[in-house]
Amino acid sequence: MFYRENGQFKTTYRADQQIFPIRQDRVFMAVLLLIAFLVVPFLASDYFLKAILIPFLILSLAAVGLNILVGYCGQISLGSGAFMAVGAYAAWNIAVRLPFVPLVFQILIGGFFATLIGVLFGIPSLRIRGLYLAVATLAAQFFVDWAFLRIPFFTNNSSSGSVSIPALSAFGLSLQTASAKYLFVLSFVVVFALVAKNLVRGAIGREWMAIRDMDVAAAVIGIRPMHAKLTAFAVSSFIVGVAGALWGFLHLGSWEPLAFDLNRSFQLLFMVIIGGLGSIVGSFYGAAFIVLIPVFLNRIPAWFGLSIAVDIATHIEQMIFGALIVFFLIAEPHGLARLWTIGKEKLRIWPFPH
Amino acid sequence: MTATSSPSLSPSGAVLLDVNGIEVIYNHVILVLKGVSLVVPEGKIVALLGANGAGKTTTLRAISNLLRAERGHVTKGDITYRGERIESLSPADLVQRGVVQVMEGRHCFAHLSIEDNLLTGAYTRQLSRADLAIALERVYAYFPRLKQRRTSQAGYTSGGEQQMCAIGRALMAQPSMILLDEPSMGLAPQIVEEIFEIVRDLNQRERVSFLLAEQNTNVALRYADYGYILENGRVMMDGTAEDLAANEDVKEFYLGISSGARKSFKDTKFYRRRKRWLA
Amino acid sequence: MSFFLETLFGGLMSGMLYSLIGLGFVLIFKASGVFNFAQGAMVLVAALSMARFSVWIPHWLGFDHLILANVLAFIVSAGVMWLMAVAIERLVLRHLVNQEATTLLMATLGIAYFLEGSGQIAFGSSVYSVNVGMPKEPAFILDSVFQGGLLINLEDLTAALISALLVAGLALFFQVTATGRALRAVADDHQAAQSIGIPLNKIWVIVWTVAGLVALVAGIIWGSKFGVQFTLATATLRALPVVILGGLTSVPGAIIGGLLIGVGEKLSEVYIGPMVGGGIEIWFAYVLALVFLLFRPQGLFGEKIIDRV
Amino acid sequence: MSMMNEIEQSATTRQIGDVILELQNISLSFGGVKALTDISFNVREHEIRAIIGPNGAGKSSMLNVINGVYTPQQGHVSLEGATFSRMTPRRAAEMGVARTFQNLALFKGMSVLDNIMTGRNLRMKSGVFAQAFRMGSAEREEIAHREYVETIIDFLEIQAYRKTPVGRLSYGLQKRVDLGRALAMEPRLLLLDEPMAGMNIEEKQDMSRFILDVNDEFGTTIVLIEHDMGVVMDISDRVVVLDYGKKIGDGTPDEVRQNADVIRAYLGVAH
Amino acid sequence: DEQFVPLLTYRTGSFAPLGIPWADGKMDYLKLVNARGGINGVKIIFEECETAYATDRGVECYERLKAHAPTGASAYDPQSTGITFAVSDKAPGDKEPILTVGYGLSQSTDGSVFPWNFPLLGTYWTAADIMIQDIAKKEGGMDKLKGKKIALVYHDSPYGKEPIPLLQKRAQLLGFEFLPYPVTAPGVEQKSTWLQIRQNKPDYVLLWSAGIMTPTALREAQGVGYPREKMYGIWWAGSEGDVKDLGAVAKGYNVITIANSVAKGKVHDELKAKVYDKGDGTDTAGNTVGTLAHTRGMIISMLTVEAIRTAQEKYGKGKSVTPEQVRWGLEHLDLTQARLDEIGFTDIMRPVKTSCSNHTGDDWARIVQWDGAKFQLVSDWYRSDKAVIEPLIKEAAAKYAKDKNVTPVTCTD
Ligand SMILES: Nc1ncnc2c1ncn2[C@@H]1O[C@H](COP(=O)(O)OP(=O)(O)OP(=O)(O)O)[C@@H](O)[C@H]1O
Ligand SMILES: Nc1ncnc2c1ncn2[C@@H]1O[C@H](COP(=O)(O)OP(=O)(O)OP(=O)(O)O)[C@@H](O)[C@H]1O
Ligand SMILES: [Mg+2]
Ligand SMILES: [Mg+2]
Repeated sequence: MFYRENGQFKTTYRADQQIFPIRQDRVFMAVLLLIAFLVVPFLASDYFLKAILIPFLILSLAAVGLNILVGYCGQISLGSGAFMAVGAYAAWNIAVRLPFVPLVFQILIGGFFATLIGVLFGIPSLRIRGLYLAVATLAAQFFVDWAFLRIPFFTNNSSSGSVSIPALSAFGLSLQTASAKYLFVLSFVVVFALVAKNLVRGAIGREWMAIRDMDVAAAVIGIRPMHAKLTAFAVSSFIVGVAGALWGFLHLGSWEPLAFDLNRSFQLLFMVIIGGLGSIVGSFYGAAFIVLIPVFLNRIPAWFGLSIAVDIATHIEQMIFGALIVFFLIAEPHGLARLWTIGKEKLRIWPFPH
Repeated sequence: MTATSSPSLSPSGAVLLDVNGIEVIYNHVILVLKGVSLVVPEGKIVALLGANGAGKTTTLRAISNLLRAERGHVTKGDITYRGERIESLSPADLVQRGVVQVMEGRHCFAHLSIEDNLLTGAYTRQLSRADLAIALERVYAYFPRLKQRRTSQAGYTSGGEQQMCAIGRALMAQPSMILLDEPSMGLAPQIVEEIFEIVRDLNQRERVSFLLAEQNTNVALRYADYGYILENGRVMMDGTAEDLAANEDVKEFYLGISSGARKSFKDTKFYRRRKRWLA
Repeated sequence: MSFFLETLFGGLMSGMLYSLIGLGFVLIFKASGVFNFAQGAMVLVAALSMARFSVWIPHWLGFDHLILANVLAFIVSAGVMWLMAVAIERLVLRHLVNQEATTLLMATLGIAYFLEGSGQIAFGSSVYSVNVGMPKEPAFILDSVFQGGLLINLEDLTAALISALLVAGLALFFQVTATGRALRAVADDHQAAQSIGIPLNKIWVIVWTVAGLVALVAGIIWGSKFGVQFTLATATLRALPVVILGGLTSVPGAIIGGLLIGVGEKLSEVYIGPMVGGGIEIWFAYVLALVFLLFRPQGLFGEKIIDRV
Repeated sequence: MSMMNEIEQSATTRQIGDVILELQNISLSFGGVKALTDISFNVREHEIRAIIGPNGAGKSSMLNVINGVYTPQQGHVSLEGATFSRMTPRRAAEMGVARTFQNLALFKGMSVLDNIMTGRNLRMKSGVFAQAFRMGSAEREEIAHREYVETIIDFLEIQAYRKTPVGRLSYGLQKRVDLGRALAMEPRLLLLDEPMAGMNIEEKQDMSRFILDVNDEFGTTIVLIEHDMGVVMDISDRVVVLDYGKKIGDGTPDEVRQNADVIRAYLGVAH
Repeated sequence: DEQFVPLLTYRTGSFAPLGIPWADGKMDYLKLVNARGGINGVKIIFEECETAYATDRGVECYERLKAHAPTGASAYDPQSTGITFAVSDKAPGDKEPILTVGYGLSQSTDGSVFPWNFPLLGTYWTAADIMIQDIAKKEGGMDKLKGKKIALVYHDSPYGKEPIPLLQKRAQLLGFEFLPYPVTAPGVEQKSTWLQIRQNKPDYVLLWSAGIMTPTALREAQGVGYPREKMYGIWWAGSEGDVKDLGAVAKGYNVITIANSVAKGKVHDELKAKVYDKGDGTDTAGNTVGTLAHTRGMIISMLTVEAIRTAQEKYGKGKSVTPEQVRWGLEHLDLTQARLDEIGFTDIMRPVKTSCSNHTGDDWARIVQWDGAKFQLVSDWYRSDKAVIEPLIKEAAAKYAKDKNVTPVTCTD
């Protein structure tokens, strides 16, 4: 009833190709961004910003990056933790060795190195496919973990292999407060999400999807598998690397390779699958699901005044989390983003059943 | 046996399958069948005709219960087979009762050899080794081409070979009712004729009933007893095969015959807008 | 020389254990096209159940007999695995027929979380021991040939033998029986399998139960070596390079893959490790698998990936 | 829109030109299976060339050889004067060869529109950076190609499904999208593998008309595999007949129809 | 008034067997203090947050508990080296003391560079140094170590790598050969490590493990016939839970304990009487009280409580104190033998006194040995050799200060 596109005719292809062709969506998005930039930093508590919003945003960004590779190009990767690590450690090395480089560039350079490694480990994808590739990308994960732990150069000879970053500032402003960090992260996420969206709805995005869906047919219409796959690896690992640098610099402050271990890779993969493969906004839903649900479940007993032992609570939380994953997959195998779309389709015809 | 409540004149004979006013929705939002009713009498061949996207495949899936795997649901109406409601049975239960569907688009087991594909067809029958061999020979007799390619992985065989494999596999189950979805697709002309001969043969000798969705209206109406024409998720017309074949509209749109003579494909006009009766 | 042989032998033994876990993956993948991430959790639950029931049952029934306790615990645990298979089919797989591989993979992940949580609630999260009377003390053979003898770990040897038997049995099952063929059909195309009357429900319960039993055996062997604890669930990572090297669809591949990986990683750790600071065996295993895949993208014995248009 | 109007108004004056595609002694086998044995034939510019033959005769394999999906063990393909012993799909596409597939080979996760748009990719030039920031040039290019694709959508009468993921379409509709994608490439040589399978007569008539029109208007050369003899005999200029990987006939429809080998192997009864 | 103590714990995941009694100990002592009437009447409230030993969850817990009423979180014991690294960076900004009893960054002993970190009672360098001292004693003197081989089998993480600089230095000073063997987490695969040990035959093996890695190491040692008497485990690798299922397999295994956690003191009786008998005990099964890990948990809580008490003495008795004030308390901690006797820790630990420049205080430790059924005390108290450790601390702290742009505070002590 309220969510109708009645009367919204598209008279140009430009209008039809907008990211949000429906007016209500556009308005909603604009309001959301205004709130995110202007209201949240002032109203949200430090805890909410630091422990929930910042990690959520950074992991969303990483999920966007991974979604380009997995969701759009169909190359399953379990090495994204490694690419995050490369981004973080590379940015850290720049920060420590070339301290005059501005923070934004440190982070982007982190992304650049992640791209190099991403493309290197992407080369086997030209031959290896599907789950075989997924497991093969674990080679990247374990190798990178090992390298940062074992090769002293990368950690500037820190005896324990862990590193921590110097005081942050950007554009001459100090980035110490939670809201400053949040705004910094948010800007990155918005820009990269937009870039990602533009890419996937353009020619290169269609190339990726074509390779994903039917590579032989794609080759026949002139798409080069090598070009498509490697650009996907490059763009994806760039974004993932940037997210890694943000994770290290703005969320953790100091870290060890364990912060980017295999669990991180799995976590990111779950985000994109639960959120919706091949959907940018799905990456955000997925990140929200994986980051927020555990925190939320964790709180429930307290809200009801129950005192459950933390271990039992954690195990119950695990069970519920597992059950929710299955539940949402059964409700919609293509992820939360698709569920949302179907919801909107229903809303559009509401109150009529069909 | 329950009386059929089919709205239009129904084919004669004991009712084997009765589809009554079914509505099908995919993904909870896409309404595809808007009240389809049809009847297949015991031992008859019924053809389901209609343009692309009319809902033929969906109807067959609804009957064989393969719909759920496509995230579709029958929301209204009922389906009975030999008087028993079958909407909630699993596809395997239906095969046990003798209803087998040959799916559109081949769907062979790509990694299995042709012979293994055929053998899985007999899964429900639990035959002895010797009986299996006999059943296999029967199919090979129908499709000699399959025998030549028996050890090849089905995924590498040609389109037509896969089509034969899919049909042969269904025959291995020795069904009493076969739902055939576009059996002629991709087959060479003489094989098409052979397939329909097989259909007639099974129908006459073993009293197997058929519901076949077919685009090759010409052949379909030659072999079928009765036909339904589906349009946009509704049955628009039904009647005996002879009646349909004689109908002017059917002739024009489905048989390509205008004013009595078959038109050359070279001379046909380009139909910008489809003219539809009853729509 | 004797050291080389010991390393080689140690690698072979570890490899057999990897095969055993890898086998669980292969079974389920081959029979339903599902890459089962919950295999590790299944090993954990099976081992926990075995460890706990072998203590609880004698306690409840008031007897004290190691073998009897283990036999009863094994039966009960097998029952637990069967129940689990039924529940997974009812609650999960049934509703996900004909979905894409990634969706199914994700669902098994949900299952893994659920099993890990519920298993630890039911059985606790401390370290438990499984004592099935495996020999623990090292044995030294060929004293006369090598100075100090050649170290053989009898526990490993026993484990390896059990794995080999299990694998051989399952390989045979897939090759010769009609059910084996049906399982492969299901993996290829759920819908087509349904259309010819293969009852997916039954098939899945069978397969998951068998995979559960394999997990139980793996759990017992690993558990009796290292103790049973949450970590078992993650130990399966070791088995991944094994299955991709051997081929996701090949039962014998799991063995060969296991042996290659086991030997490869031990030799690399012992001979290359010290040069680069050690700790390389896990990535070496994956890199080894990767190198093999570059030559055979479907693994050594896997089915060729069909792409014809 | 404009394209279609022009097609309808175009006069049917076709000039069959020189040989554009020449296949010389092509042999192809898979393990023990001989899919093609020493096959030679040619295709002339502007011509509609049909390939017929029983199932498994090697027709689809022939198309796969022409556009480089399969590499024959023996023989050469000459396309527009250049001779290749090894063609690649990419090169074929660049030289203006497009094709449709017998078993659906659409990009299942993409919408109808995007599927057809991929056919334009080879012609889209803007770089990754321009696309990332949706710069003016990239945007204009996208719109220009979109316009072209819309004309195809209009013609194929799939406007209503424009934004539907192709996986949800019925089989027949999917085949149309497949054709649309090939057409979007504006090919000089169009290879069609059973484009009319799964269509009813009316739809086949539309399709035939369309093939003829494309052929007339743009001079597109067409190689067509089809089992419907009515169509083949009516619209093709010359026909090659394959059987068990061997060529058993080549000539005009009338010649082929009379050929005893062809009747025995394929037609069964004279059509 | 109330005083809030945050509890970062892990009762799930790979390290749960260690984390559970540890967490129980921490809670039990706080309950005991409340049963005694609080800290000068100030009740302790506490909340557990499960980290599962994961850094990001730990950081979330840290942030969540930080703002707790009435005065914020008194002091954190992150229970994990990784979380310690992550929160150490945030602590100065948030003004939160970080308590790392027997772990954390070894150089954070230097309070001038790490004003907010308190590796009380000892660090991994302490532990490694004392192990070497005990070995030397067995061999008959430091000079006897020349030409010996000492191996370190360690969890391949910052935790496991922490003792390496000290061992390298010791090796250089004493002339023994140092052989490091990393084991990839979680540590169930150690075959190649122990094969190498069998080949290289080190005279002693130091074990820096945790969780399942410890029993695995002991079993593998048995598998290659390496004598357990020659093995020394770090304190986290030596709770009863690690070895009780092994029984005789682990017989002879030495473990360093940061306090004499084998001993039971008055505090245990009091805990039983005032907490467990009232049905308020945390360990419901009741079988870990008195074990190494549980006692260590109690010690950690006790130190927190004593720091709060010290702070109250300066900032107002009977009132809750802020984390910043707790930090002052931690820096001016002076646990005399009399005080230890009073609170029931006689024999469990030795007096400890901290200062601005020394945040560890006095690092006493002893060696215990598993006799197949329980741990037996086998050595007297040792403490680390300042001459060896202090330059290391200074050097590492200075590097940290330089890297992080920290201006060290000037300590007047
Ligand atoms: N899985 C699905 N999800 C959503 N919509 C679907 C699905 N399958 C089919 N449809 C829609 O249902 C309608 C009917 O499709 P159906 O496959 O039944 O047609 P059909 O008559 O068999 O056509 P054809 O001759 O092309 O095979 C089509 O509009 C199609 O888009
Ligand atoms: N990639 C391949 N691997 C193995 N065999 C193949 C392969 N491609 C084709 N074949 C075999 O080559 C033969 C010719 O196949 P092709 O697909 O060209 O036949 P076709 O003439 O198109 O038949 P149809 O009319 O049934 O589509 C068949 O027997 C097929 O099994
Ligand atoms: Mg259909
Ligand atoms: Mg073909």
